[in-house]
Amino acid sequence: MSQVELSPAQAHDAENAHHDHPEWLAHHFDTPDQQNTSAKMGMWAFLGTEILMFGGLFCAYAIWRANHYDAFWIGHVYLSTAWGAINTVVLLISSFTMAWAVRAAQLNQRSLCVGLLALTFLGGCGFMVIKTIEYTGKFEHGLGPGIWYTAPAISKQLDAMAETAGTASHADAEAAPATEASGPAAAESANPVPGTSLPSSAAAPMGMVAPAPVAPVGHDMAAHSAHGHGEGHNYYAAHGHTTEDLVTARTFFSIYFGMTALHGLHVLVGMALILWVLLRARRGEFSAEFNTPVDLVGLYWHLVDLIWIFLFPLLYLI
Amino acid sequence: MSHSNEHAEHAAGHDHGEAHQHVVPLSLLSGILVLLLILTGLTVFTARELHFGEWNLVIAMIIACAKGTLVVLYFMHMRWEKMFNAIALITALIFVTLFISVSALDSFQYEDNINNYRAANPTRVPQAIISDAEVRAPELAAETGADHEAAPSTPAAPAKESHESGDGAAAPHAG
Amino acid sequence: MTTTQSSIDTIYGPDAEPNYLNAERGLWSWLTTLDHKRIGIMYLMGILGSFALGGFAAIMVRTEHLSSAATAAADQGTIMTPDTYNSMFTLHGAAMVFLFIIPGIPAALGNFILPVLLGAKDVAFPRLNLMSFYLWMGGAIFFVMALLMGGLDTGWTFYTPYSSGHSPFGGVVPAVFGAFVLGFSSILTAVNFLATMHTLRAPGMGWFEMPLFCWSLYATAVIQILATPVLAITLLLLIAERVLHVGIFDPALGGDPVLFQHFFWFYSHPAVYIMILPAMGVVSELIATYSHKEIFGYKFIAFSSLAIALLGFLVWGHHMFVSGQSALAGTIFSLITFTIAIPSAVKVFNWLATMYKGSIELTNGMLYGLSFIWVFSLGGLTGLPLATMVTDVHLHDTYFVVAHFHYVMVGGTVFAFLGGLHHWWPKMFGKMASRLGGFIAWVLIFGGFNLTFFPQFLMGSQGMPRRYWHYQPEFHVYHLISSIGAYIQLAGFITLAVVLLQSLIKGRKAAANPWGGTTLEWQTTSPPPHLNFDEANMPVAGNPYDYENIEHNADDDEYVRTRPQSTARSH
Amino acid sequence: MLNPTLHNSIGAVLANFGGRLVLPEAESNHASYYDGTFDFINYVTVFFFVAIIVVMVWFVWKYRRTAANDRAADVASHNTGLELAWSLPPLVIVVFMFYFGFSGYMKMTTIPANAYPIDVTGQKWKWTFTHPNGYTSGNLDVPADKPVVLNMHSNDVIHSMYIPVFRVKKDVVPGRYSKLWFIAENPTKNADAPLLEGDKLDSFVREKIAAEIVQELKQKDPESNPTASEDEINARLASMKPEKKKQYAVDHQLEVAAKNGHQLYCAEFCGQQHSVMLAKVIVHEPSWRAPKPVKGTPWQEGKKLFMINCSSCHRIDPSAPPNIYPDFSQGIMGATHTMADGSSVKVDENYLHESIVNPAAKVRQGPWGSNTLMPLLPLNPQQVNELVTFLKSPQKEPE
Repeated sequence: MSQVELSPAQAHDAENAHHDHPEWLAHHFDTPDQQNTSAKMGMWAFLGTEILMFGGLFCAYAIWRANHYDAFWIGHVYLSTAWGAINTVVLLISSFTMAWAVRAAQLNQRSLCVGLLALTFLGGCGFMVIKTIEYTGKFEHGLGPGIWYTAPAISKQLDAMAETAGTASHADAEAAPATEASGPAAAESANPVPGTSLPSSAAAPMGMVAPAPVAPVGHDMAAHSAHGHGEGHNYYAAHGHTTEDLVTARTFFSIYFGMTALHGLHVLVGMALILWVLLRARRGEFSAEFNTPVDLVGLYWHLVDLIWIFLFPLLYLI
Repeated sequence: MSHSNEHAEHAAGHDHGEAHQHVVPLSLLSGILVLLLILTGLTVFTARELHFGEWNLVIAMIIACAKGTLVVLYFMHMRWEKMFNAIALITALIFVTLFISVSALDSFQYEDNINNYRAANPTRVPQAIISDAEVRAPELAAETGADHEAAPSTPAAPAKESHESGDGAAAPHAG
Repeated sequence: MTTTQSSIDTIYGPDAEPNYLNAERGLWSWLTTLDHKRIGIMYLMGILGSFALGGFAAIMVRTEHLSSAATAAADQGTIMTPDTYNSMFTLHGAAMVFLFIIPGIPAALGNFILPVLLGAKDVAFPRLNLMSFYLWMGGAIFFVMALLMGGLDTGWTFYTPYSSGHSPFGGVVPAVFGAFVLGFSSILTAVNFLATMHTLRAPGMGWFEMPLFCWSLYATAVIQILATPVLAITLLLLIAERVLHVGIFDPALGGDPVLFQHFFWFYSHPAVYIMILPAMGVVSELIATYSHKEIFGYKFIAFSSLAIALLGFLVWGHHMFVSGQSALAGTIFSLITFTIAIPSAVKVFNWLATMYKGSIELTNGMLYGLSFIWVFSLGGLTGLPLATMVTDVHLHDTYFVVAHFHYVMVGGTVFAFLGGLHHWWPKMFGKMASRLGGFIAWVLIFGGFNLTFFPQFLMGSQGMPRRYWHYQPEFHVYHLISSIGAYIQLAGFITLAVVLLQSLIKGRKAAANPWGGTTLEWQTTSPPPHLNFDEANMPVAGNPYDYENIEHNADDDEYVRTRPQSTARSH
Repeated sequence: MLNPTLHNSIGAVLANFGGRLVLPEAESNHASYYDGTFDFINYVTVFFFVAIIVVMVWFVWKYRRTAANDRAADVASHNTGLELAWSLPPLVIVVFMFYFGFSGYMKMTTIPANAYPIDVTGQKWKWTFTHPNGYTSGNLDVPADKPVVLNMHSNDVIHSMYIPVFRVKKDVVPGRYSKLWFIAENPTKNADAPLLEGDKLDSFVREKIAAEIVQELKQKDPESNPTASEDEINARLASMKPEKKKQYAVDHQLEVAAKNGHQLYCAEFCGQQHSVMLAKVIVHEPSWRAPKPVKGTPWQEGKKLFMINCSSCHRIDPSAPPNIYPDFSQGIMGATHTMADGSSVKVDENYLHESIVNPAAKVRQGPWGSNTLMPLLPLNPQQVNELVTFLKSPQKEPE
């Protein structure tokens, strides 16, 4: 928006051949201050829209968490706090280098600015690499969003809980008439996924902690005794009855993926923008007089950081 | 933290007709980073090691808000920005709060209604898989293991006021 | 558009004085233009195309009802299957709402006229402006794709779980994605206008020297920025729900369909004000200009726009009184809904007061302005029983609601849009449109409109549900009248199109100020030059409604200012 | 705030003043306060609309631009007193509207404890009403003068229960219960008429037999225009079993009641056949009890299931209006159908069975399009068999 005016309009170039109108100042602005103020104002308004966009997901999160705390607790156990915390640190540092890059641009420190932007870009790369590791682990364990949620891991976990709490699940299953009717046909289609095992710290990627059947504070262990056992969807098909928590653990992972994927998308967009200003900075387009693009990209990057600051405790530290 | 040197830098900018910009001193930026890292450690520590139940969320959110405020004020220069930009941000936050709180308020009001239904109709998950099938063609049904024939039913089940039993009217089907 | 360019040359001649239309030549110069006026014109063409598309669907819907009514058998003699009917009303709603009404006044008229009204050379971010136009095009293309992929039948509201798991139509995902893209177009336009109004006002133009159209666009921009992102995430979640079955809105997976309605209406109710606020701004300009009198209660009108914009966010739940929303939420929403009636009423009273002791000229623009008062009053007042919790129970989802929002939106937005189009047409193209032809079109459109929608109030309150392919025989007569009205409207719109096209080719050359307007756009030539104002003739801002020293020059049919306008409004 | 009695009396006065132009008949307890509120708002609306338009037209005429009036005579641009004067009174009026609406809504949502419960299932595209004793019907039978509560739930998408003459509407949302209550005021005409007997029954049965014969003849030769001979009718009537005749009497009663019943709609768009998701409300005498469900023959049970689950899309009565879905009025056994993939299938018992339990397995070619599947019905195996038994001979029970 504050790029050099490229319009083919010969007419307006002629009209605007002011000696005091710098090349980077768009034709419709009178002063650099006006241009910079406009740009920042537009950016902040846009950041407001970003906040509201994430607001929708935060709303879904808040309502589900309030209504199904147990399910969220079960789900979050499968997220790696360590990776989450490392990612937070990576983003914070890249945010710092970005802020420093803006300062460098303001002070005409061109090579420092380029270096800092490169570091920020690397920070973004690091974040995405870690996210990829986490995502891969989730998908491997059938903990993807929506149709990719087959949840053998969670069923096993609940199974373990059920065993410690007694064998109520079987009694329960027999008690439900619907189960008997659907049993044989569904059991036939049951297709246990071989190779998916109970998550343990050895088998799982870093931080896929094997949750010992530890109940969260105020968590009623017996409530989980009826979860039964089974594999993924077929668990439901085979048992006919289910509990709130299993279904909502599925929703937890949907919300988790929704939030982190939208955030990840913003990281990618931010990285592309950083690359863009990095190249322009290398060409020496910015100066103490004109550095609005660096400033704006910085604002965007900080917003990405800001959102992660909230996502981290909400998703990883329930 | 001292602001003296950035004022000098700032003044230098002005001579060239520079837009009104604020240069944040490096020491301030680094200080903020350190604070942010400490707060991150704190949030992990409180969540993992201390058990205050519901209050854990409150503590985590207070820390997150503190971190966010630091980022906005210093990294994003909000301290030195025009009033409009702050208003834009605050308005956005107010409307997010409004949106979440009113939706949540309503949701909590009718949640009992949903729970009663779920207690009385526990077979809703297969139902979902079949409804996928309706839209996404039969192969998806096979893939997800949904089995239409398995649907048991007593469609004419008497209406029980309490709906305590599971064999109620809503047997799985694709609607 | 090459032909457009050559016709521009034919119309204005190679030696016409330079204006934005002949400043650059060729298709490429249009597609890459950063001139807000050209972007406005491109928007205008796009939204008129969408209007035609939506109008076609509307005529199909009415023809279907006409055919059932004519054969007096709801089950026979219909011209389409229920699937076709369902996709027609959905197409009508979606195209009209997302492609036409929401961008209509802000993006087409606003884009063209806002910077000129402010005395600026362009909007703050011309590139962003072009980008938002292309986003709009992209969204429109997705809608066309949705049609090609089998259409959609969810209604424009996309209610879950029907849209997320049940509708067998292939066009749901592309259409939803199209609406998502259009949302971004809308957001970028709003960001642009906001920054423009903050930083690019002409020297001497304080906030209260802005024309009221600018105030209404400001309020609109606030809504667009605060509400549209929520729609964006809602639509993304809907796509995720349909494709991945994430289970947030689908009750079969533990989701909550009423939550979707909260999400949807958090945007879509404010969106109603995105549609109506700019229209109110246009009408303020029309009434003042053609009464040749300073607008009455400037600040009340300006602040009522902002009040409507903010209160508009607190009333979304009145769409959900019978939806399973709790009585508590319903009560809150109903109460706040009533308060929003007041700023709307204030505007109507102020317009009437502006006409009092004015010198009222019944131009075609003014006719649309007055029609707006008629239909908006009726539309607004029939909103009262819908905001009242108990009466809404019976009226919800009936033709009463259909009639109500058509009175507000067609009546409101379309009439103001057409009024604004007549008002600024000379400025846009430098040509005067035929007054008689325009009058005939107005008679047909206004008459046809009332004939179409008034019977719908009656049948709705008698219990005719909306979105019904079949209906009970007792409603035949209403549907018959309604469909006849629709055809009269169609004739009116065709007449109008002919009149406007004819004016481009054969129209009399427009003077700089043909209507006696006092806002800044009338200080420049018609059509304006590339940067809106000549260097020699930079705009002078002052009281935007100072009609005292404007004299009519009968020889040129032009108004000229005899003394400089007062520097500030009179209070 | 107004006390409820006063509110009611205002409502009653307003409701009776000048008649009711645009509302349907009032048939439930909710109608009185509903109509009062509606009329109050109506009069306010008409008053303001007329006032605005009269003033507008008058101004346009009086202050039209002429040579003498070529500039505004008055340049007052604001008057705060006036602004407040026209802002505050409307505010007071709308507060009243809110109060009427609120108090009415509270009445509409406060369900009496002793209400007669009816379980309502909404499903694409039919309503099922189940009474506490297990009596199930596709129409809503309610006793007059007693509070009735509908416990509603949906098996698929959002539907909306709408009975205009009762002034009630409530969305039926999947995954939860929603409730609606009312007291129906006037019994439907002939809803509880005594069963036909003697000559009247005979003449009704004769009509039915005549239609049956005509149809049979037409099935043999579609081109012909047959009439049923008196002898044939008499013969069949004579050989008819008494239980069968009794069944005709019951059918007749239901037919008459449904014809006179109030219209019930689905008001929330629910897909292709949204506009035929209709039912009738039949109001019975206050002493009415839901009939005990009696188990009939498999064919009769199948017919019941068909009427509840299938009849909104598939026609069996040749005099009923046709629609786009497969038509069973001429019977289907033995027919050869073309499938969506071009193959053809001969209709037999297995095919019928499969089509019910797995609608996606073989989809018939037709105007409904290849992507519209018949919904899966909530039937148990026994019910499926009963339905197949019925479908094998939908016109008449095999002897």
